[in-house]
Amino acid sequence: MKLLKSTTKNTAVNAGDVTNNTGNYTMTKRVYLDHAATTPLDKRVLKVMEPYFSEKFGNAASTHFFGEEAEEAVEKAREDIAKAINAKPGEIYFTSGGTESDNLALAGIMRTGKKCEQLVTSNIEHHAIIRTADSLKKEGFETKFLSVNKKGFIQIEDVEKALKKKTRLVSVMHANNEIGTIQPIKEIGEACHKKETLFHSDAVQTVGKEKIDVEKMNIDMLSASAHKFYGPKGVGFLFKREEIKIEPLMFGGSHEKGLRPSTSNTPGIVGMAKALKIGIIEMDEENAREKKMRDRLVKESLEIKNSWINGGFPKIAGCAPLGFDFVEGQSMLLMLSDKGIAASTGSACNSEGLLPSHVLTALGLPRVKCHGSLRFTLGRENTDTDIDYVLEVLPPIVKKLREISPLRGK
Amino acid sequence: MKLLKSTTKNTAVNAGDVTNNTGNYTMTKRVYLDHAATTPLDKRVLKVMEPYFSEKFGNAASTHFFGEEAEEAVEKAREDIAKAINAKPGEIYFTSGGTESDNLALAGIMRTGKKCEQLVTSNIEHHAIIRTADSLKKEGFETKFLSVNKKGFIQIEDVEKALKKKTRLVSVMHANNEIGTIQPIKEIGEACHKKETLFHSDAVQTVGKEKIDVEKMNIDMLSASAHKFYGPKGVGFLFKREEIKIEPLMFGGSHEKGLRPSTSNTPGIVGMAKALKIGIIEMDEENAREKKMRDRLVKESLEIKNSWINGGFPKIAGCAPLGFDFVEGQSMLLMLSDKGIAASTGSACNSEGLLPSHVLTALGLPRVKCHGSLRFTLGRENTDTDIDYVLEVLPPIVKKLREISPLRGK
Amino acid sequence: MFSKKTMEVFRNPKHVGFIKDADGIGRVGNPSCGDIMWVYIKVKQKNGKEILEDVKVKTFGCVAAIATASTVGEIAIGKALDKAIAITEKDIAKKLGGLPKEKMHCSTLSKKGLKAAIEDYRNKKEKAD
Amino acid sequence: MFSKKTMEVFRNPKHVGFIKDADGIGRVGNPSCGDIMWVYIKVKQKNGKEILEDVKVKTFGCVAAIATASTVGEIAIGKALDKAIAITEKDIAKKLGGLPKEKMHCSTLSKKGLKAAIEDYRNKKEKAD
Ligand SMILES: Cc1ncc(COP(=O)(O)O)c(C=O)c1O
Ligand SMILES: Cc1ncc(COP(=O)(O)O)c(C=O)c1O
Repeated sequence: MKLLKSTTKNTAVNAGDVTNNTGNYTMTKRVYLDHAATTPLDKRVLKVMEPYFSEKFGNAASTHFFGEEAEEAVEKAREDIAKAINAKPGEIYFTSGGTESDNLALAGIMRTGKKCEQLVTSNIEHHAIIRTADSLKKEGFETKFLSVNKKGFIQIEDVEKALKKKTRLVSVMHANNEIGTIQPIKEIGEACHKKETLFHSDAVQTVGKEKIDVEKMNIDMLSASAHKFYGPKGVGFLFKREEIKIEPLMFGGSHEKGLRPSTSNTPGIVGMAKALKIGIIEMDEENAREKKMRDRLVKESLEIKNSWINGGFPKIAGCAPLGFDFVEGQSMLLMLSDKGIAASTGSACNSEGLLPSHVLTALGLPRVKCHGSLRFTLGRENTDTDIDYVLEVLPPIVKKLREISPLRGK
Repeated sequence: MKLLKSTTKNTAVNAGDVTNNTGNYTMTKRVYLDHAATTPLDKRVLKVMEPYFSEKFGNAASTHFFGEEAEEAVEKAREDIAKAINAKPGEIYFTSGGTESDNLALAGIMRTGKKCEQLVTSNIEHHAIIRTADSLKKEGFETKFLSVNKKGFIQIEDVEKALKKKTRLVSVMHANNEIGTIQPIKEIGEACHKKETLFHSDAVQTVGKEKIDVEKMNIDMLSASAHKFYGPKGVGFLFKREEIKIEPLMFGGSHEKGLRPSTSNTPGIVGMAKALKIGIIEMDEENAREKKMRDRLVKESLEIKNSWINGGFPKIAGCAPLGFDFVEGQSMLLMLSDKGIAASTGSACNSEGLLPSHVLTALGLPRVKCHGSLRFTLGRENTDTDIDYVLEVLPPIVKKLREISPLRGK
Repeated sequence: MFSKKTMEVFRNPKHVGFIKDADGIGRVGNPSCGDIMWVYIKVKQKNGKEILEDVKVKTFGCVAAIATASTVGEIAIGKALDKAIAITEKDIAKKLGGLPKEKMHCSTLSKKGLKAAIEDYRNKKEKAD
Repeated sequence: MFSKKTMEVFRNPKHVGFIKDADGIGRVGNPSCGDIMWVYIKVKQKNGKEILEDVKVKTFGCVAAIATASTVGEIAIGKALDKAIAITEKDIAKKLGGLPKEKMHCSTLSKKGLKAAIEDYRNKKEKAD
């Protein structure tokens, strides 16, 4: 989002740099705490991508050695990704990201069925699900949005109640991008399968960060996006069980068995597989590290009066969705940004002025409180020093904004 | 396309290497002549992409400096691309490639209209157009496929005749990927505009290689794919005039004004803009160079008896679509591949066994001749030495295959 | 999105806050929309005219809200009430080097707040008279 | 897509070509489908049995066509006609380490070609008898 028509450029990323010169236009410190929006590409990932840019650059569909080495790389990535989530290679379809995977899953399934059939999802899904559902409704399908409780969790009973004969697909996200709550996916999947209903999960926030086993978790389809787990932007995948038939969103060549035509993005795909591999290897240790930092950030931030945390636990490790009364999120964001701290308010993916986030309103949070939300999401580069810094910078910002806020006497 | 379950790896690209050791499994020479399928990423392009992988990696939609610098880069790329084709920045939409741009253009326009309306296109379009048209027909729209003449050109009179009141969109590719013929786009656009019909052109084979001016050429929508002009794979764009309303293919965030949601692929977009810039600067010189090499390749290849060139002129500079009687393309391809030469037969994007290419059959070529087609497409790394090498290797391959062919006495 | 000037004023808003013994207070906006402003004014007599001696604005709001709040003060201070009441959202936006269309409502709110404060002052004065 | 063995045979097909004074010729396939094979055989008598002394196949076709053409020869040579006529597409594919499903028709064509050549030989012989 463009804030200024022209700004001083700051190119160095020095999250670990402890310099505290935080003048408005000359940040020397940059602390990135918006990992739910996107993550930096891991240098180890870039390294495995590099040969596929200008040397092994062939079209994986071509009949020659250039094509062959590209196809080998793509198929190896497919195997690695399948193994990582306990699926078969033939069940992994490469896409351009989480949004496309979500659209392909929902529209793909519904459009193979009859117009009277129903899609059940939740009211805290990402817009890639909610708006796709809305568009399917316009096409004539039925949709139902499950509510969550105050803590941000779907209740199994609600899923069971919603499951009708006409229900063709249930889609519930694994972890929410705004409040980090991890849904009881295994149980929801079980409930669906009891009624022979298909179950899709948007796992964009958890792939590479939480353990995923599509068998154990009763998942029939799953969406992922590489840039959320330190992989490249513009590539994702959809897992879809072999026996399920879906309609493509796009038509063209016979790539991805015709389900997703277009020349394979070999470097992107190779990078995504590597990023996932690294994510899984380092998962436990990294989650423990982030959780510790997150817990301290939450605890000490909540010492600011009239503050709260959005959504309950379990939450993804690095997620600290806070809220501060009497102040407005965008102003906090920008003041933090001036101090070199990147965070988010509402949903980072779609900031549309002061419309309150649909996720926060789904929790039953009053609108005025929604506006005061501030989400920090930690990641691999963050250190304790970063948290120290946030805890130093944040309280005066809240104080300053409260001083000019009419919602509070003083 | 995978030829072998396991092969010896050849990683060095030495197009300029003159070593002639061409043993089957130990290629020391690699000559890439399949640039219509995909191109290597230009090193200068990779260079401008690099900062956006792991440093300026923000989500362009985020409200902080990381997001801001990403958005600045994306918007700068949009301006550069718009300027390159004489459009406005607000008329450029980023996509995942040519296939998506084609789908978005065709389905996007048709779905805003009534089911009785018509899409007119040609029978030599890429599958991304033809199969999208077929799918729109299934949705209930009318489609009409214009024929080309023996040389591979659309006749203006045919366009004029086809234009009915119910015609909503005409889509004709700028240059064909198999035979390189450049269509009279300006005149086709003019005919459409006279009847107040929208005109889309799939310019995947020409953007960055031929001059494009959407104003002068009467183009309302245009598709492009970065990897065809030495840019990254997995990114493309659609030009769409401001005043035209289209339906999105996918739903989600409000990226690209809601027409193409999903976190922006900043490195890909930045790379595409740079690749286009380089393409335009070097166009005249490079085309002259490729044309010279191509003309020699064609001339000397046609000294092999019972051979021909597919499609007439004008053709894109590097395109040499040849044909040899009595032999089969895939066998030629693989023997060439063994000698380190990458070429293509039929359409590289969709090799489906021995189904003859729809483009070649559209020219009226008998099926058996279609099978004998061999397409060389030259590009930036090719040199005269490569052409020498092909001309040394190709005739014995054709001879060898003819010797075992029943279609010819001797 | 925002002009450099808007960001500057947001970073250092001079006329936000409140006035203890304000002569007039204008409360406008709706907190659930995130739009709310309280405008405080201090009036003095000068050459027989009522002049705005000071303006301070409290706002719960985004960048544009804070910037327009401070700017309405900047423009109004020193002006006669009749002149000040005629300040438009365009005057404020112009001073900020322009505002995005979707943020013009903040400018409108600042204008309305000032107007309400002046009216409040006049009402009080009438009653006192 | 193809096994290593298939590619090897494609690269060095031993039994493709033709036999000048063939005892039987089998012509099968349809050139417009890209599938065509001409199988030439040379028959000799050995211990009172008719044995395939040589087999050569001409083919216009893809990798699998060339590989199966050569392989049908490899399997058939030295076999008695009765045995040779019973060679199946599976035998050929097996020898090649498997063939992709969509390429099995090449194997079928080789088998059919050999059968046609043997029948041609037998027809000729009958007439000569
Ligand atoms: C003319 C034409 N249109 C569309 C495409 C599709 O482009 P992409 O594979 O990048 O989606 C291609 C190439 O594959 C092409 O040559
Ligand atoms: C839960 C969830 N689903 C889907 C998406 C969409 O992913 P992408 O932007 O890569 O298309 C996101 C993030 O933007 C997300 O957080």
